[in-house]
Formats: sequence, C-alpha cells, structure tokens
Amino acid sequence: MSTDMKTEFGEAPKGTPRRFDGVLREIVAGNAMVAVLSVVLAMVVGSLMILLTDENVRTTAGYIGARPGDFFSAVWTSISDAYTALFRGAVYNTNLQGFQGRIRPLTETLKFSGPLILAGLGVGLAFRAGMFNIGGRGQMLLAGAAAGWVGVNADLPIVLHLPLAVLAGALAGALWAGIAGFLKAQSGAHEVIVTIMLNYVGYYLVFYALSKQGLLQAPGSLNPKSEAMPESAILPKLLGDRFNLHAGFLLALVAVAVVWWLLNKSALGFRFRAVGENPDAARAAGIDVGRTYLVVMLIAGALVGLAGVNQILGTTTSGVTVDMDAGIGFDAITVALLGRSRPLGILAAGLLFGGLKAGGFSMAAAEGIPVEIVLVIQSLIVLFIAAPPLVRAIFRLPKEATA
Amino acid sequence: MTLELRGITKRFGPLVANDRISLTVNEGEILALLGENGAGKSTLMNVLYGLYQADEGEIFLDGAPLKMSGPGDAMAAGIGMVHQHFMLVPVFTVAENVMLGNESTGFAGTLDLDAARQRVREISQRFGFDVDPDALVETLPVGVQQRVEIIKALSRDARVLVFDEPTAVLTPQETDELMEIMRQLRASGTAIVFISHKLREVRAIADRITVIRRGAVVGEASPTATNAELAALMVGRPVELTVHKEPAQPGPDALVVRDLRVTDDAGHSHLDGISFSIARGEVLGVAGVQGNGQTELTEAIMGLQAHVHGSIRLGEHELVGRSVRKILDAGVGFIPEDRQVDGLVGEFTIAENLMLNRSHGKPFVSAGTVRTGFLEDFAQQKLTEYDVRASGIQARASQLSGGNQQKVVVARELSRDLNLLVAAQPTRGVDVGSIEFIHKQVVATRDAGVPVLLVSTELDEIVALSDRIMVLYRGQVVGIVPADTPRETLGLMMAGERPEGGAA
Amino acid sequence: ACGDAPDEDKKGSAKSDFLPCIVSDAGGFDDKSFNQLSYEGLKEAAKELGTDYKDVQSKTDQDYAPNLENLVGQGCDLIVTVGFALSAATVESAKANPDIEYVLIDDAADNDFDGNKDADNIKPILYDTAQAAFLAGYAAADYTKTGTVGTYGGQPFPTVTIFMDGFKQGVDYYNKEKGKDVKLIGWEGNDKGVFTGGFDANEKATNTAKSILDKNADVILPVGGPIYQGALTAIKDSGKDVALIGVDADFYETDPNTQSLVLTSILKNMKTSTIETVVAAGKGDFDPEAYVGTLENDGVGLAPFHNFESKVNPSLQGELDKVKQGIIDGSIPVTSYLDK
Amino acid sequence: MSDTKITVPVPADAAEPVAVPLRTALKAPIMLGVVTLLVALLVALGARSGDTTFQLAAETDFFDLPEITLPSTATVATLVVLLAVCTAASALLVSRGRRTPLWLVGLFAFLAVTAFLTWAAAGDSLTVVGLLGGSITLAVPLVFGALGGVLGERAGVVNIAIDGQLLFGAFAAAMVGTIVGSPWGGLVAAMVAGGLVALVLGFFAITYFVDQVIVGVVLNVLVIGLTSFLYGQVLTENPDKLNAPEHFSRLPIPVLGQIPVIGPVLFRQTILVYLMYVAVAVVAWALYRTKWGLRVRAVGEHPKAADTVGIKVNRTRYTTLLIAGLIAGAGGATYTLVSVPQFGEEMTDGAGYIALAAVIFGRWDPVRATLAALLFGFASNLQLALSVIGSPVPSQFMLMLPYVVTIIAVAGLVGASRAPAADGVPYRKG
Ligand SMILES: Nc1ncnc2c1ncn2[C@@H]1O[C@H](COP(=O)(O)OP(=O)(O)OP(=O)(O)O)[C@@H](O)[C@H]1O
Ligand SMILES: Nc1ncnc2c1ncn2[C@@H]1O[C@H](COP(=O)(O)OP(=O)(O)OP(=O)(O)O)[C@@H](O)[C@H]1O
Ligand SMILES: [Mg+2]
Ligand SMILES: [Mg+2]
Repeated sequence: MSTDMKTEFGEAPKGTPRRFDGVLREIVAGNAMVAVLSVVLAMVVGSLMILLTDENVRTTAGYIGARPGDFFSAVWTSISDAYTALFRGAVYNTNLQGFQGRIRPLTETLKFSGPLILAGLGVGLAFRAGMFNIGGRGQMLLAGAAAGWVGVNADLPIVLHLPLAVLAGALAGALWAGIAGFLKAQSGAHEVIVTIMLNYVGYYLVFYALSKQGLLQAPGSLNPKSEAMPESAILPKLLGDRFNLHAGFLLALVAVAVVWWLLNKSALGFRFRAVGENPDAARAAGIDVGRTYLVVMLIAGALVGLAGVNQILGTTTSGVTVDMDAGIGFDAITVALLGRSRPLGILAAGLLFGGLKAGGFSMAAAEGIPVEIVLVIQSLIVLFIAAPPLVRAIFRLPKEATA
Repeated sequence: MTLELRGITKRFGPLVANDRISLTVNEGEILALLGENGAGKSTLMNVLYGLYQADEGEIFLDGAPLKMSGPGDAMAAGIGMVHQHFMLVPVFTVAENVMLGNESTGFAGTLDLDAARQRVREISQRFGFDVDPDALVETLPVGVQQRVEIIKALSRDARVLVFDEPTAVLTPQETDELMEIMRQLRASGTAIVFISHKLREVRAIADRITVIRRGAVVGEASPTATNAELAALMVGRPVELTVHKEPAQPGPDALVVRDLRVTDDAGHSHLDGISFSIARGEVLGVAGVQGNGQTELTEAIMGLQAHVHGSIRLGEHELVGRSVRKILDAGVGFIPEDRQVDGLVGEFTIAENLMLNRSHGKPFVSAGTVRTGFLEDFAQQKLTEYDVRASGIQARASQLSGGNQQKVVVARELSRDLNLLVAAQPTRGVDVGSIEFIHKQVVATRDAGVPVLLVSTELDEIVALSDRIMVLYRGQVVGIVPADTPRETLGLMMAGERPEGGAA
Repeated sequence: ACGDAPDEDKKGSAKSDFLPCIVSDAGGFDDKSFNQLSYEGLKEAAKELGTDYKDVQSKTDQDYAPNLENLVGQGCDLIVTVGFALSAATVESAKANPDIEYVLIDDAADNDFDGNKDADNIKPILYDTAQAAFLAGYAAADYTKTGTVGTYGGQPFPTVTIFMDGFKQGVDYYNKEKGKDVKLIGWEGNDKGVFTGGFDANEKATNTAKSILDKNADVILPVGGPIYQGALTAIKDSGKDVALIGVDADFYETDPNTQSLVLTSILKNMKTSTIETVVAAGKGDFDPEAYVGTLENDGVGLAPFHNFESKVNPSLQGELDKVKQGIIDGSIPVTSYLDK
Repeated sequence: MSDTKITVPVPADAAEPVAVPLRTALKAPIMLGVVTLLVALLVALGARSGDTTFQLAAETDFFDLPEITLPSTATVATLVVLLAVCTAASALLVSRGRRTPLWLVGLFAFLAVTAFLTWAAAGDSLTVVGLLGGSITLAVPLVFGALGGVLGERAGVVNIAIDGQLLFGAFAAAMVGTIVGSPWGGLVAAMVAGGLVALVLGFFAITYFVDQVIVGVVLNVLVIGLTSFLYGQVLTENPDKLNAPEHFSRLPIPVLGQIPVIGPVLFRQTILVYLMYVAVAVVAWALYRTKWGLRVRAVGEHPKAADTVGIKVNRTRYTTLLIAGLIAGAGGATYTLVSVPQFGEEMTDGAGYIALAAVIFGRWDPVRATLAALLFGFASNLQLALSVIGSPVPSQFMLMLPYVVTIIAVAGLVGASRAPAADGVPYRKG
C-alpha cells in the first residue's frame, strides 16, 4: 500500500490506488446480467444453508428412500417460505391489510439502507483519495455520542436543536477520522493501522462516557446508556408515525448528491482523485497531498458520522449505547466496494444490503432462519459480482470481449 | 546457428501489434530493428522471448520449431533479453537479481549467494564492468542498472541476445562501452537483435537493419543509409532531424541560483553548493550522467525536495521554501523526467490531465466547481494543436503511447504564461517524429523570452537545443560552457574532468 | 440409511393457540447465562402449555426494535425480552401493542427513572443477586487458604457488577465478624475492577483469570456468561488448587467439566421465573406486577457445595444459613443497584 | 552564443539558507518528549505513595530471585529525569543532523514502562514473569496471523482475510479436535481451514483478478457468517460431542525452563508457543535465505521481472498464500485449543485486523511483525495486570491502552513504510 516506488524501474507497478479500480471498472463494463446472476447464485448457496436448518427437511431426508416426494416438497416449501419471508420483509408484504401496511417493508428497507449509504459514502470517498478507512465503527460511535450529547443536553426548539445535534455528530465523526488523516499527513502513519486502533479507542471512550454520570450516562441510571432523545432532536418521520422511515434517508440521498458533485464536478474532488490515482503526479502538480489526506478523511468521517447520527437521532432514539454502530462501520466497507466507490453505486449497494437486512429480520422471525445466512448471501453476492468471468463460466455464458 | 521468426502475428484485442512479421538473425551478426513508438518492436521481442504467445506464426532455431510457453523455454533455448523496461527487482542486490530464476543452492534450498557474487564478478571482469554484487539495485544509477541487465542476460550463456533500447538511458561513453561489448559478443558468435531510436548508433553497429511500421515490416536498410533515409522509412514521411533555431537573444538574468544544496532524508548530499543563472530567452542545458544531481536540481526548483538550502530566485521571487503550488503559480512550467510517475495521472482523461496543475482556480475552476465545458473546449484545441493521437479528449492517459503522453505533458505546461520552463528528459523514449515536434516547442518557448532549463542525458539533444551547457558531476558544477564546445570535451566533463583553463 | 416414513404428520397434534416468543440480547441464546436460561425456560413453558413458540436472536443493539416488530407481526401473544439493553425497545413495543404481554428480564422497564415501569403490559423480572453473592463471598472468605479471593467481569454492567458488589460485601462482612483479613482482588466498587472487556471466552478471559491467580487467589468468581471458561483454563494451567464459583445456574449441573472445581454457584432462578410467568400467562393469568427475586422468595440463592462438601469447614453451612436469615430479616444489610 | 569563455560558478554570496524542517528525524524526539511529559504529568497529578515491588521469580522457580522493592515516588521521579535525559540526547543528535538510534528508543521505552509500572503499582507488587509470559500467550494468534499476512503480502497478495483464517481455524480446531479426540487433530484441522480460506482468496484474487481488498474484507464476513451459522446449527446441538476439544496443556522445557526470568516467560508455555518460535524462525529464514524466499519476494516486488526469468508468478503466489493460510490457521487453533476449550461466535474479536496492523507496523518483515504483535500483547497484558492490582485509572481507559500504544508507536516511531511494490496488484500475462 505504498506509493513511493520511484522512476527507473520501468513497469514496476506504482502505488495501490489503482488496484481499487482496474477490476472494478470491469464490473461496470460487465452487464446487469452478471449482477442478477450473482444474486441468484448467492441465493442458491443460501438455500443450501436454509435446508440445513429446516427440521422438516432433515426428517424427510431420513426416509427419502421410502417417500422421496415428502423430501422434495419439504425442500421446496422450506426454500420458498424462506425467500418469501425475505421478500415480505424487504419489499412488499402480501399478508398484511391495505396498501399502506403491505408497502411498509419497503420503507423499512429504505430505513436500513440510510446509514449503510452514508457510511458507505464515507468509506468510498476516502478510497477514491487512496485512503482505506476501516474506522467506520469508531467514527460512528463518536458521532453518535456527540449527537446524543447535544440531543440530551441542549434545550432548544427543533429548528435549532436537530441541526445542531446532526452537526455535532458529523463534526465528531470528522475529527475522529481526521486523526488518521492528520497522522498520515504528518508522519506517514498507515491509515489502516490508525483507523483500526481508533475503533477500539473510540469504543472505550464512548463506553466510559456512558458509564459516567454527568457525561452521557442517563441520570440515576447505572447502565452504560444515555437518556432517550427529546422530541426536538429527533429526525422527523417521513411517512407519519405508522412508518419508521425517517429523515435520515433523505440525509443519505442528499449526501449521495453532494458526494457525486464533489467527486465528479468539484475542484476538491478532482484533487482527491488525483491524489488517489497518482500521489506523485498530484504532488508535482502542486496539490498538497498531506492536506488532501486530512481533508478527505475529515469529510469521510463526517459522512460516516452522519450514519451514527442517523442511528441515534433517527432509528433508535432511546439513547446512546456502545453497540449503536451495529456493525455498519464494517458493512460500509463492503457497500463501498460493491458500489465501486462511486456515489450511485453505493446508493444501489446500500439499498440492496438494506433490503437484505430488513428481509433477514423477517426470515428470522417467520421461519426461524438464522440471520447469519444473510451475511453469507451478502458476501457471496459481492464476490460473484466482482468476478464476472466466474459467473459467466458457471452459467456457461459467452465470454465478453476483453477491452 | 540461426534464429528465424516466420509470420508472427500478435493482437491485443482489436489492435494488431505485429502483423505477419518475418525476421532472421544469424550467428555473429547484429540485426537492428527500427520503428517509431508503438510500431511493435518490443512486442515482437516479447514474443521471441516467450513472454507473449504469438497468435500466428512460428519461431525456428536452426530450422527446428521452438515451442515456447514461457521465458523459461526461451532461456533454455539460449535466448536472452535485455528489456526496454528493466526487469530488475529494485530492492534486491545485484547478485540476487542475477541469480533469480537460476539460483544455485546449498543445504535445504539455502541460497548460495557467494556463487552468485562470483558469477557477477567473473562477467564484470570479462567485459570490464565495475559492478558491486552486493549493491542494492535501486541505489544504482541507471547506467549501472543497464549493466546488471546485461550481466543477467550473459550469466545464462545466451546464444541469441535481444537488446531492447538499451542506450536510452546511457551517456555517450557508456553507449560506446556497450557497443564495444556488443562487438565482443558478436565476435564470439552471439546473434544480436538491437533496438534503438538513435539512428547514429544503429548505423554504427548494425550489420543489417529492418524497419517496422504499424506492426509490419516496411523494409530493409543498409547501415550505410543516411539518417534522413532511415527516419523517413520509419515514420513514413520526411523528418527534420536538425533543430532550426536563431541565435539566442538573451535578456536580463531571470533565474538566479546561488549555492544550492540538497540532501535527502538520510542526510546524503545530492547537490553541493551549485550556482548558475539563466537569462530570459536562453536555454541552459544540463548535461551529465544520470544520477549526478540533475533530478534533485529540477525538483529543488519545483519545491519537490524536502531539504534544500541556498537561494533560487526567479525575478523578484525567492522559490526556496515555497510550496509547489506557489512555484507553479509564479509561472514555472515543469516537464518531469518520468511522465508516468510525476507527469500524468494514468487513470485520468486527457482533458483532466491538462488541468492537473491548475485545479485551484481560474480558468478551469470557478466557485469550487470544474468548468467542464471550458475544459473540453480547451482540451479539444490542444489535442489538435499538439497533434496528440488519441481516440479523443476522454481517452485515458494510460492508454496513450509514450510519445503522445509526452505531448500531453508538454501541451499542459506550455499552454499558460511561463516565466521559466524546466524540462527534464523531454524526449526520453520518444520517436523521431515526436522529438522533432517537442524540440520545436522548446525553441519557440525560448524565442518567446522564457528562460529554459533543459536537462537531458541525450548529448545530441543538449547540443542541439542549448545556448549554454552546464555539466554536473557528483552534485557539483564541473563547468558552464558554450553550446559549440566539442563533444569530447563535454564527455570528459561528464566524467568529472574540469575543462582546461577553468578555475576550480 | 433410510428410515420408514411416519404414518402421520406429528404437527397435527392439538395445541393451544397461545404463542409465546422470546428475543435475546446481543449475547445470543447460547451465552451460558440469562439468555440461555430464559430461553430454556420459555421452551419448557411452551412444552408444558403444548404450544408452539418463536425465538429470535439479536446481534447488536440495533436489532431489538426490528426483531420485536417482526415478532409482533408473527402474532405473538407474549414476548420475553432478555436484558437491560432491550428495555427501551420493549417499552416502545409494549406501548404500541397494548394487547401483547411482555416479560422483561433483568430490568425494571423504567427508562424515565420515575420509579414506575413505563408500560402497563410489561412484567419486569429482577433479581437482587447481591444477596446471594453476599453468601458466596462469605463462603469464599471462609474457604480460602491463601487469604485471597478474586473476581472479574465481562463488562461493568450493573447486572454484572451486582455479583461483584455482593461478593465484596460478603467478604467484608466475614472479615469484620471473624476479625480476619481476607483480600478481594478484582473489584473495588464504583466501576473499578477487572474486566475482560467483553463476554467472549477467549485468551483475554484466560489471561485475566491468570493474572488474578498470580496474585495468589485460590477462589475465583468470573461473572459474565462464558468467560468462566477462561478461568477453567487458567486454573488447570496453574496447577494450583483453586476453586471456582459459578454464576446464574449451578455449574455443577450445567457444565460437568467444572465439577471438580466448583465450590458453589450464585443462583439466579431465571429459568423457573420464566416458566412460571409464561405458563401463567398461557393460562390467562398474566400478572404484570414486577417480580424481584430475593433470598426470601428463592429467586436467588446459593447452590450446594457438591464435591466440596468435605473440603469446607463443617460449620460453614450453618453460618451461611444464619447469614441468609439475617439478610432476609434485614439485620444484615446488603446494598445493590436495585435499592438505588 | 555570446560567451566563448568557460564560466566557472561563483561561490555563493549572502543567500540566506532556508531550511525545510527535518520532519522525519524530528518525529522521534517529539514523541519522546510527549511521553516524558505524560509520565511527568502522571506523577505530578496523581502522586502515589508507598513502595512498588517487582517479583522476578515464578513460584516454582529453581533459583530464588530476590524481589525488588522500590520507593514509588522517588523511583518515578528519578526515571522521569532519565527520560528527559534520553529526550534531550535524541534532540541533540537530531539537531546535529543525526537520527535517533534504535537502542536509545529501546532504552527510553524500557524506562517509560518501568516508570509507569512503578507509579501504577505503588503500594503493591507486580509479577514480572507473569506479565511477560502472559504477553506472549496473548500475542500467539497475532504472531501467527501476522506471519501469514507477511508471507501473503511478500508474494504480492494483500491478505486482509487473516481474521477469517484465524476464526475458521479456531472453529475447525474446536470441532475436529473434539471429534478426533486429540488436540493435534484439531491443530491440523485449523491449519487446513486457514489454508482453505487462503485458497478461496487466491481463487478470486489470483485467478479472477478480483480486487484483493474486496475479497479479503468479504471473506472475513463470509467466515463470520458461516462459522456462526454452523455454530448455531451444528455445534450447539451437541456441544459435548462437537465443541469440547481437549487442550494443549503447558509443556515446560526441562533445562531451559529453569533459567531465571527467561525460563518461565519463554519456556513454560504450550506447544503452540514453541511452534510459534519455530514458525517465526523458519519463515524468516525461508524468506531471506532460500531460493523459494527469493522467488516469493521477487514475485511480490516485480512479478514481471520474475516472469522474465522463468518464475511462474501465479503459481508461486498460490503456494505462498496457501502456506500463509496454514500458518494463520494454526494461530486460530490457539483460541480453542489453548485459551478456552470451546468455540464461540466471532471469538477472534477482530484479532486478524490487529495482526494486519502488526504486518504493516512490522514493515512486512516476519521478525519485526512478530515484535509488533508482542508489543501489542504486552500492552494488553499490562492492562490486565494493572487492573488486577487495582489501578487508579478507570477500566475503560486501561482497556484502551494497547490500541493507544500502537498508534503512538506507529505515528512516532515507524511512520511511512513501504509495502512490497506489487502488493495487491494482480498479475496478468500479455
Ligand atoms: N493544493 C491543494 N491541495 C490540497 N487541498 C487543497 C489545495 N488547495 C485547496 N485545497 C483544499 O480545497 C479547499 C477549497 O479549495 P480552494 O481552491 O478554495 O482553496 P484555498 O486554500 O481557498 O485557495 P487559495 O489558497 O487559492 O485561496 C481548501 O479549503 C482546501 O481545503
Ligand atoms: N500488453 C499490451 N496490451 C495492449 N496493448 C499493448 C500491450 N503491449 C503493447 N501494446 C500495444 O502494441 C503496440 C506496440 O507496442 P510495442 O511496445 O511493441 O511498441 P515499440 O515498438 O516497442 O514502441 P517503443 O519504441 O515506444 O518502445 C502499441 O500500440 C502498444 O500500445
Ligand atoms: Mg519498445
Ligand atoms: Mg417509568
């Protein structure tokens, strides 16, 4: 992951950033067919695991010789029930009354995708400038804690309170990520190490604040948890109280637009990309590489921070906890990679993962299918999508002409 | 022994890099391959060496077909290659590089480094090289690296040797030495394929010359042909080989460098108190074997070196201690010596590369936003003006041939108001057609009253373009001499000898 | 091998249509602690009632609300939620679904701290574990030969530190009564103590235990699900004669590997409470009144010495009975976070 | 052509030299200064009275070593002075254009740690042997993981999947170890499991040119998903038969184990620790001294150059990756065959990422990476030891210690490091 290979060595590969790209570009070039087939393939593997968990399938397998029909119908029921539950949990639930109720799962999907998109943007943006931000967890925690602190402690009307809390969160995320950017710029400390370590430091810091009266712990409580957020600091619900979908999703959409502008239209984004693709040339062209690392990490941290804000002020308003990042900081890496670090790609990947998450809860509740299956399906989708030739080979599709 | 290529065709996707090429090389003979950038010379040699698989055609050694699945087979057949882009592992020592792939081992696969060192010494002795087997390759000057490549090829007792542009990075003396080695090898029966853009060298050493254009053989030429004939054959049109320029009209001194010292992070000194000045409308050429401080000099002017002492004044401005951006804003244009590392962002489009060093304001950026329309018009105009051969302004820089990449850099640097042009190796690896063009641009810049600092390892280029020549040796100025100083004198100066009559 | 096909689908057997459900906290149902015990309780209750049941595990804090919502969607009649972490989500779900009965284990469901539970249809189940831990502390102090006993926890949560708190008070009480100076390592009160930083059985747990044994402790109380596994390894490695005190359930029965090591266990009868509550609810007698397990109502207690019967002072059991009586009648004060 | 005379450069006139700060060299004295200040602050703000006792001997030692008892405040004060002297020496050297020598940094670190320990353990005693020995045990999976990481990256394959290899290794060791009834079986299974993850990584990264970072990150998630799934579905169904592996117990080495201090720290460990010593030595030797190692390094630095001398680049990468996987997998076995006798979900708790940090911290060198992992182990164990003593610092801050130490070390002492040049770049032939 270094970039200081020097001249004379002919074709010795230079720097890393390009590694995030070459193959990825191929993904874009590869058609939608591969994406769809990747999902199918991942679902097939998921099916095998679903079958393993199904008792009916296991018992009927016991007498498959005697009555094979039982087995196959059990297999069919098991798989179709599972994926129906997934669909019902993520998109449209035919079991419920009225369109409003039936479409509710879709709104849940949107709700879950909000923070994934925000954090994915944070990771993806940093990627584009050649920084691998594994620190999503810490950044979300600090951001959530800061937003929660403002939420609980400021006594303001909603028009001031909410923006202030959101801002505090974004700022905290920015500062936490900024440490990695700053150290990289100042001493070359590898951002992978620093962001990993900051995850843990942030966790214990927030834990401490939550265990300390006067800091974040709810007054009178002994649990490491803050008070619930007051009305004036809560992101408004978008579709009324019957739905959980809140303004955090709008925040995500706005962030997609802003990052898109930033990367594709702005001078700052131009510098980010230049540094990410070739820091040597960027430096020779008068771009301050160190400063760029710092700036990109600040913005990336703010974006990831917004994901934390989204959790505390939107999804779970009952108070800050040390677990509030819910693994989103790490999922964001996968989202960003699947979205090829491009804003629209991240939007799509975030929606897909949000849907799988919403559907996963429904599969677990309805069919007792462990949520780990969703993890497996997610990771397989990413792997297959990243290897179009493999998918083509499996489905015996014709080879794409190599560019 | 005879090596024969018959009807070799190699395609990269839709591009036909080699189109039914046939060649023969005989024992004790030097065959030169000529062709402009991208003609397909290296590709052909890579096929010969087993690095690429030919799509069609066969290779015969002494009439027997060679089955080649990799370089291993080529080496086994006695084919060796000195690659255009050195195939050396920078962080390995010379001995390690030479033994790689051909290691002698002791107990349990332990490397026998002593044997490798011995082998390096042996070959060095035979050809009069001075190479330390334990030196790290990345710390060696390119000229020495070139020798390591040669030792590597020789250490495997090759009967056919391919030299792909070995002289691009050598000084005249080194080139002469290399020629001598090639003659020695020829005398001992080795068959040699020699690739170079330098017509003088080709004519001096080749027994036969084959010219390739756009992947196909376009003709044979004899070593007695003139440079102009060869160039025309290569490019397919007449080429002006000499630079026409009026005598300089130097104005007042514009760039004044005083007691410039540059050290690296480890404290080693690279420039040891050098002083010189360049007048407006004057080209100062910096000659010297690579690694004698030229790189550090250009980088120090550009603000790219960390530890700089002394003074670099451009008009009113002191440049030392300023950021690169401020220096660029002061009107310094910079053509870096390695376009792929410092000059271009490979993944960026031509248009984006054209605005690379002006991303902070007018004319390409307003209110923090890139003015896409303006940029595209600008890029389109430069593409035409500089005759950049590409599919369009949205083509990625990495997809361009070296000559065209260089044109993009030159276009970018020359399309703003300059107070100084720093050009390092502006034509390295560029074919004669593009060299002609770039040289014209440098002269035009001078004639517009801009001082030019030209660094080149190519003595021809220095002599052709410069008004005065400064020779660097081990971080010090050996002397600053007029452009008509004899080559022999320059050569001696490059080896560190002070010219007669000059005070120390 | 192919078996015979069953004659009839067993699923057809008669069932009550009462549907009890359970959500774990992030520890999961195999945490060897409250999730597991509550889950076993629920399963047993469902069996007793002859009903189906549904269970979902949470992976993180963010899963509680969606899990509850999906269970509501599945038509659950009663939902058991385990752990203080689920408190807020449970209250929210309970308010939105007044027809469903909720049982919240180990928390008072009072998130506004007004001293009252926040929704009428929640039954909080709490345990004043400090009382039982007090007895364990007394027993440990009496048993130790080195004069040093130790404890460590997973994370400083109140449900964890309540064990350590009670244990410390027991040791202190013993010292005062007997004029001894038994030292306790690993807990000073006020969040200062030894914690592994998580509830995983891992090298950290082992090393933590090891550090405590290095300080010469010969009785050790690990608090927090599977982290006691670390103590097992550390004890075996040390080659010393060290006794282990279990938590939640009687380790002697739940983990036979510990039989030669376990001095006693601090019992929190979550399984029983869950069974009783769920069965009552299934029969239509859901009582939303908060339940606090104490020594008096046998909600908490101390397990028998089993193999250590012969190794402890013969008088110890008698003394413990007396102390227990004192705690019940209030003559021996035991404080914990539950008294606020 | 105005000038025919040779001009010789004039000596510099009064151009005032503008020096750009020697940033790299300055880092060390600055960092030392910061640490000195921190330690001094500890003493100033949280003065603690009493003596601090360092126990050198383990109880079962052959030799009896004395305990060292030091008056806490006086000792710390003396040490702070010494720290200041070291800082000054470093600053002096840098001002003379030299670098801070490693031994000075080492001495400084030793003094700083001693000062901190003396302060934190005032009025109590500290078992040095336990502290150091525990550091090694805590570092075992990190060292194996880091070795795997170093090997992979030296061959040009970024191995972010270390965590997956550790976790899968732990899982396989627990399950197979139980079924087979021998920890050796478990160890072999763990290695195979690690190798399997590595092969999947290779399959996607080498054969299909998928971005190695993607594959690595995703494989970690995949392994978490799979092991948690199998754990829930299979292991918990019958824990006694599937998830109760027999343990490697401690195996003191007869003579070596009796050496004072060193013996109990290094040579009264489990077989896995001894395997770790061997692994570090063998990997270091193989990488730098054998034909295989030369080829691996060549492939990671300049695959095309390796190709031109007839080395099969992708085959070399596959085999190296496989070996790396086997090693990392063995590290996973520590979790279930040494630490605790059972598998638990996500039980590696991100250790693979820490191992990755050790790889970078150790500059892609097996021995340095091992030292980095040991430093981390030491900081973790220090945290434990101090919280057991009853340190005045809240437990959350103690738990932060290893991570903060790593950041300080990376930012202050290591700085920019250079990965193998072709690290992460798939090799395609023309
Ligand atoms: N050369 C550069 N390298 C890296 N980041 C830069 C550079 N120039 C500007 N930036 C960043 O982009 C932001 C906005 O760009 P802008 O061109 O307005 O910078 P600026 O510092 O205001 O420019 P100027 O110095 O010309 O006033 C700056 O605040 C800074 O964070
Ligand atoms: N690996 C490759 N993939 C795709 N195209 C290639 C590849 N290698 C070479 N080419 C293309 O094939 C053509 C011939 O390239 P080659 O390197 O053989 O030229 P050359 O004659 O050696 O030029 P030069 O004088 O610049 O070295 C060029 O257009 C080049 O861009
Ligand atoms: Mg070529
Ligand atoms: Mg209340």
